[in-house]
Amino acid sequence: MRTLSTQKGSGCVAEFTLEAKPVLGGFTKDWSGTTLTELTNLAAVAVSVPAGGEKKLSAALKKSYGDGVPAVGESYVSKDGARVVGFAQDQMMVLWDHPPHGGVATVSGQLGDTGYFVEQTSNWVFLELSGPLSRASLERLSALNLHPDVYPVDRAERTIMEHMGALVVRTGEDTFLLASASSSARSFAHAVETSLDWVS
Amino acid sequence: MSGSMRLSGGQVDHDQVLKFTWNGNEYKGLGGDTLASAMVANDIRLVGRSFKYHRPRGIFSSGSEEPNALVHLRSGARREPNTRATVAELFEGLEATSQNHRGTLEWDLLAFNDLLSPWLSAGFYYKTFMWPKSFWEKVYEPFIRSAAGLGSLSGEADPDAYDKGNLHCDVLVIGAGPAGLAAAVAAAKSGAQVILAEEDFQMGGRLLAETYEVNGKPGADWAQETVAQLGTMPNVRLMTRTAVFGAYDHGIYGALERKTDHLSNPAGKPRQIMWRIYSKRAILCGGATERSVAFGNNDRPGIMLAGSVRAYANRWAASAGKRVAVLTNNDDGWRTATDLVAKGVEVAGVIDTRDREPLTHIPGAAVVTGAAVKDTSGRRALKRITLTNGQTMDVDCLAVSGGWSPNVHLTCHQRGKPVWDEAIAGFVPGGTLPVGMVVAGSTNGTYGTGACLAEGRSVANAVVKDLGFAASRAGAAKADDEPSDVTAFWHVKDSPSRAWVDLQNDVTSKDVKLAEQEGFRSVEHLKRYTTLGMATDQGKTSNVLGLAVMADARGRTIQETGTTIFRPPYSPVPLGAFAGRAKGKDFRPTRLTPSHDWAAEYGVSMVESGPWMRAEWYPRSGETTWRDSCDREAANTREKVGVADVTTLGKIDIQGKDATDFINRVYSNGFAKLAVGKVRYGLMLREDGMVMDDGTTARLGENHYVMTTTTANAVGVYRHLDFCRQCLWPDMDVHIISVTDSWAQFAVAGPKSRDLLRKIVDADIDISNEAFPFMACADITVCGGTPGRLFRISFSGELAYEIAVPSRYGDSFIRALMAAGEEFGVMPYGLEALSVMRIEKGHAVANELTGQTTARNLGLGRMVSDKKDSIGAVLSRREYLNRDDVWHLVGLQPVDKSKKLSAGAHFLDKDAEPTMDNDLGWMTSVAYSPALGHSIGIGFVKRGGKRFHDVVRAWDGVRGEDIEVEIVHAHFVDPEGERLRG
Amino acid sequence: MRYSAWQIFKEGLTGNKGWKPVWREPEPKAEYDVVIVGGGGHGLATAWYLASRYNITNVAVLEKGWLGGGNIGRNTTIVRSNYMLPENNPFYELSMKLWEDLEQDLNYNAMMSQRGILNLAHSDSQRDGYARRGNAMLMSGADAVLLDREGVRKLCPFINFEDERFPIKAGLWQPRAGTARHDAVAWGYARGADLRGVDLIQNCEVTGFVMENGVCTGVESTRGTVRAKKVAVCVAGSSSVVMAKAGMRLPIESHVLQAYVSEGLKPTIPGVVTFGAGHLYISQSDKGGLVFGGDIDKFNTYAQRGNLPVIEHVAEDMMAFLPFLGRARLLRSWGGVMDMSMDGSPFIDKTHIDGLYFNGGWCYGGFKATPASGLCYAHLLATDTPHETATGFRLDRFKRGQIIDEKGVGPQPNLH
Amino acid sequence: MIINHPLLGPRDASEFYHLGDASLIDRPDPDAADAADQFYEYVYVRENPAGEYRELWYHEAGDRSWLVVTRSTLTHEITNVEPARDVARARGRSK
Repeated sequence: MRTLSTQKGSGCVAEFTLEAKPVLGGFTKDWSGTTLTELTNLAAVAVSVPAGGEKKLSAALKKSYGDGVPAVGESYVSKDGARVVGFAQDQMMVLWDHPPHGGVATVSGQLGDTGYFVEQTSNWVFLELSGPLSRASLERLSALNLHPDVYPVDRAERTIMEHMGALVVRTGEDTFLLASASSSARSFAHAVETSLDWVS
Repeated sequence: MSGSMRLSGGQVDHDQVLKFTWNGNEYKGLGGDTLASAMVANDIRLVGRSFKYHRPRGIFSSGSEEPNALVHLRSGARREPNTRATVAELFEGLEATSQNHRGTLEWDLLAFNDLLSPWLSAGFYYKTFMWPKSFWEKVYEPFIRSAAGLGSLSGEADPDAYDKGNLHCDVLVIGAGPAGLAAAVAAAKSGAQVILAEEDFQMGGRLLAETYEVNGKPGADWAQETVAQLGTMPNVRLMTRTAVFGAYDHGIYGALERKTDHLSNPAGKPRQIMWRIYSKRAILCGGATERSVAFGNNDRPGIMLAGSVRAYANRWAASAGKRVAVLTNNDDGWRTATDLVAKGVEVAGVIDTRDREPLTHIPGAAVVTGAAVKDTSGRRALKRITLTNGQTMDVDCLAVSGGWSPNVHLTCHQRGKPVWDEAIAGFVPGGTLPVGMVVAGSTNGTYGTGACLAEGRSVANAVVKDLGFAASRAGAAKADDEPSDVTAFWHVKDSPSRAWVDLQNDVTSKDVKLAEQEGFRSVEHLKRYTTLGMATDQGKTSNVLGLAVMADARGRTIQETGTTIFRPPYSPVPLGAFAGRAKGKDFRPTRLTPSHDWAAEYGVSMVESGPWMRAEWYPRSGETTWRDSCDREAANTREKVGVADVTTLGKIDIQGKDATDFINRVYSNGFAKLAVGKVRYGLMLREDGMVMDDGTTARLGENHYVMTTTTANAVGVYRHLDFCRQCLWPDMDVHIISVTDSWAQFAVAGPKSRDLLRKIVDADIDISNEAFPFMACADITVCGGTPGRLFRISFSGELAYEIAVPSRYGDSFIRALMAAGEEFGVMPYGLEALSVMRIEKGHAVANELTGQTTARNLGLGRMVSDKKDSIGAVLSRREYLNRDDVWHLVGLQPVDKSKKLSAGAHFLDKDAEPTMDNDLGWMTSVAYSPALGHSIGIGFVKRGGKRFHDVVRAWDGVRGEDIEVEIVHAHFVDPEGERLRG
Repeated sequence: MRYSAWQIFKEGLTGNKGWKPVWREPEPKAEYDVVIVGGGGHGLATAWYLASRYNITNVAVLEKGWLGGGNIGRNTTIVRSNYMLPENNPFYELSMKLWEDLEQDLNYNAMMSQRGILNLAHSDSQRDGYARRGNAMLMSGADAVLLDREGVRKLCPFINFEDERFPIKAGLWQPRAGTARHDAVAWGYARGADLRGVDLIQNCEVTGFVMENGVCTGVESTRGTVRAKKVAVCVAGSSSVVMAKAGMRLPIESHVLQAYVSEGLKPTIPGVVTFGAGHLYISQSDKGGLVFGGDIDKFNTYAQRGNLPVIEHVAEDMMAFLPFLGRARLLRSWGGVMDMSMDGSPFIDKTHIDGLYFNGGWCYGGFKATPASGLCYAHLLATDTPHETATGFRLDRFKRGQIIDEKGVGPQPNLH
Repeated sequence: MIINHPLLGPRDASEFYHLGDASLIDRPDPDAADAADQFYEYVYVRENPAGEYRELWYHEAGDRSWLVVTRSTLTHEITNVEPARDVARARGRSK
């Protein structure tokens, strides 16, 4: 990749500095025990599987994340807490706690040239929905069948909620990680809030 | 005391007195009442007027089949027209008023129509109102419209909220009568996920209205215990007040849950919820609906369905009359007599149309068999009935049972055709039922409580077995099968007076016969010509009767005559419920750009642009019109430097060994030789050769590109690329993902743009013209190490860049850009200025890329390479698209520079009449050019590319404009493009 | 028998016993000059204009089910001529003029009601697109008025101007547009054709075509072989299936369009209004029902029924711009199968088979076209040349590249 | 409608985008002598069967798979759902 910036680049003194701002400014709200919280420190990198390169990538993934290429709709968590989500037929999303940029370097550092990497951190808003009302509130938003027998922990599917695309990862019995496009983050949060207001 | 007609017992709470008003007068009802039962208890007879003749109407039934008792419920913005009093749950302070009358309900001026009835027979309006021609619009129709409709809306926005939701289950049981409860219990015991949905606010169905015993205890008690038991099971979801209204494909059912309609005020919660229920199987236990008999003046207040009269007495402890007669053609009708007597209500007589021995002894009642009612009297309430044998009875209530019709509605929603069953004189489910649906109980033509309980259980057991669950061994609840013999009897022919078939729409047996006489003999013709069954009750009580009268008139059987199939919804559903939350600003999601909050602070006028909110201009004090702001922003960008948020452009990351080849095929122009670090304009065609989209694509690495699309087509282009890589070239190593929201992207344009950026991009990055020429691109860092992307591209035609940072830095970044640019006189510019500058350069956007334009139309014919295969190339060569008088995109300027051009104007030769034959094309975009000091436009002109400097007319009839314009090249500013290379 | 107020008065006094059947129920003859396959609106209109304008009365209309049982019996009754493209405008304006004289022409009150149609625009470019369209309408003799936001508010004060997600910028208003009583249109044409001697044959399904050395000389039907000098197919919705019997494949797909009606309400909406930030058209019938519709269901089907997503979408659009209808109840929904063509425009043309003619591809704009479609089809059948207003509706236009795509969405039928 | 996604199981059709006839996979050879006619047929002419129909759906609000769905246009019954990429390969498409 052609880069005009040298490694020192980031080191030199600049007149202006930039700060990252969570798209919802670190939103959090509680409905008597059910909480909706923006995850502001989650990095996302998309990893695509090169044609015919699944074996190599799988091996690399096993080494650094503990498992291979996840099937679409499935996810797993590596020992140091990164979640690898089967995003599409030949594509996955790696989510982990990390500063809001430079994620690609980390992942490519681990997986080398076994996949194609795309920075996705800023593309999304991440919300954690947790508590007894979580399922009832999602019932009003998505056609996914979230019954634990059908949608167990680590299940991760994309669907549509109030005309917005959304990724729904079940991270616990009553805990879900929701991701949607960052540009419509306010509408998305509003939709989930409304559900909680109405089921609480 | 809650009403003079109130009896003891029943399912109502005699200790919970609720006040309500009817046409302003206050009455008392009880908890557990419906508005109708409370009206019955208060001896309110006249409750409405019929549609056409405005005949007095009283409560006819006790359920959602009600054709007569339609009222305005609540008041103000919450007024709800056409609400069936029979399903409206009574609550403290309920307000109801009557509808569809001019003057008072008692003295309705439009009742005059009734006197004209001989001339207002079915379809009369098709035969008249034609002379003189103009009178239809001016006189006749306004008169007809003034009388149209039943209730009236408040005219105010609905203040209540609605929601939607999704439920999943193995077995959906529809209806909680004996069959439904038995089915739910059996299904639940197997461990299957069960949803039991009941339209009523109390489960039990007819068990609540009858005196039957189940397992040796009153049916209502058994129902209550069974529901309680189901309520304790985690795999069961009980839904009362929930009407399943539609059966859709693949086991999806639509259901409406009335959440707060039974409360005085919804208190901010949704009023109703529309559920999509995803079921593997559905067991329909929808019960049956009683129907009337056609005899003279059978529409008077006080003439009711026998089963409903019984329901009011047994369930709601309300007597529909002081002196009641029963007319029946079946055993069931007799129970009304026995139950009323048991409740201490006087029964004057039982008339059975069958020539048979009395079914049982009714104390104090005259029993007449083999006869019927011929006529009745009593204008606003029934006073007297006259039998076919001449006998008369003075009664204030006539309980009529013409037999029962199974509620087959949902079985028809996928066009299943019910079949006639003579044994029960009714239509039972037939044809293909919706996938996964089975039927039990009286909906299936199975009458008798014991039989319904048994069938519900056995059907459910079969269903769960089929789904792989172990059916429970528990036996069925026990109950007797009450007698239910019926002998069809439809119509008292020798009746002198009109006999109603459809009470709401005023369709009489005469109308049905007239339809037959005039050749409207197919069921569909009958319906459409007479409006039979088209009323708010959808013919629940009238269709079969009408069909029978038609069959009789044609001398055919009912089966031969046909069936009407029912369509969704089973019962009417408010539009608000189908819309759910989509109201006002929540109609659709809103997408915001990273500089949104900054712009708001700075002072901006925002505009909806598809799902996005975008800055259209940034007004400053002293500026009076948007033009002042727009002109300033455009001029400042051309003279100094301007910044615009262009994040909304679609951005697609494309990687893979075959990425180059892929892009070279989806764009019509060549991309095979684009160097790393370079950007190129790309033209994308649909396979039919029309332009789909355009944009710039940057090669960031050997196998790595980022493609930009227009804001409007971002989604469509992504879909198209995915189609190409998955369906057309499945083995290509190409991977795409949207990065539209990943990057906050800003256009920095104008002679000072480079100077500004030198302060932003990190010091060791050389962006001099030599190191970073026009159409260069690179990954860079900005403001001390924040990753970014820089593209030397220009939409404005000035020296310009687009620079991007991760969108979380966008807010911080726009502030940095503005601060850095201060010394160079930077100003933000909005969509309007952006548009002005692109028109000055003749760049096409959505106004030009209409999906009807070819590359040739745009003057980009050379961009469709014939040296390679690309989507759309072949069909773009079709003869008609290449004829020599095709439209060309050209520039237009007014001959009189003071004139203002308008988009949408059509071009005509100077002397030509404004006709389609003389049409030369149309103006697509216009702007006032601050650079040129006059109005300019671009547009499509036939052979325009060969007509430079010709003068034509821009004719804009809808705006009353007709301006002479000169055809010029579309590049108004810097045609040689020196600035952007500078 | 001629209909008149006097006739009604007379019959009213004598118990309405004298009314005659509106059509005979004849047996099919062995041969006709023209056999029209399909007794829907367009087929019946074709019969009427053949008989009344071209004096060709030895005609049979063969209908699989009941007369008017096609899409003329299940549409939202809108009549308009607000088109944009040169191939369309003259045709639809001709139709509008025929509508305006229909009652007198047929001696049957089809309740053509010119209460106007208003198309809302929610952006400047949408407004300019309507200006382009409105000018094209004026240039083809139609009427068009471009309204600004205030103009729209004056005309339709009941629209939401408060908290719009997509504010209304302008509207295109065609005062002469409106609605007609759809069934009555079919009945009026049927009655007129029957009175002039056309045989209307119900419950008669065409099962095949009679071909003699490459020439179509009749049809096989469930009621026997019927020979004809010319066979005119007019079965929108089933076009592909019927023409396949002649070995033809068409640039047409079959899709379902749902339509909806509310409970009867006192008049609230004067004319027809369409929402521009979604897809919804609504009017109110003379009986009081709100009649409305939106998009087709998107997937190919021959089943006359739709699904929830479309009605939900339609209702969302409704609440967005007519929130006062929130408590109005949807009473009935139904579906009709549409001939969706590849550019959203129809065909009225001879086929490559001598003696076989085709009329179809009306997408869901067929109702308003009924009179002109009948007249132009009759003209083609009578003269073997296309009517001057229908020269663009040819089967070979896609091969040549003469596309009539009002929406500009391309060769994807479910987008038209 | 419910589409039984081969990778994700039953999903509501509202998550999908419906394109049309699966024959759109069979893009003709642009270099063929009669390419013009072939592309005309490919783009415009349809079987439009009343019965079994193979069609392309895109799981736009899901995993972005293009699917080939075999469905009856008379009953809407779906008898088969396959990833379009597999179908394309089976029909001899590659690069």
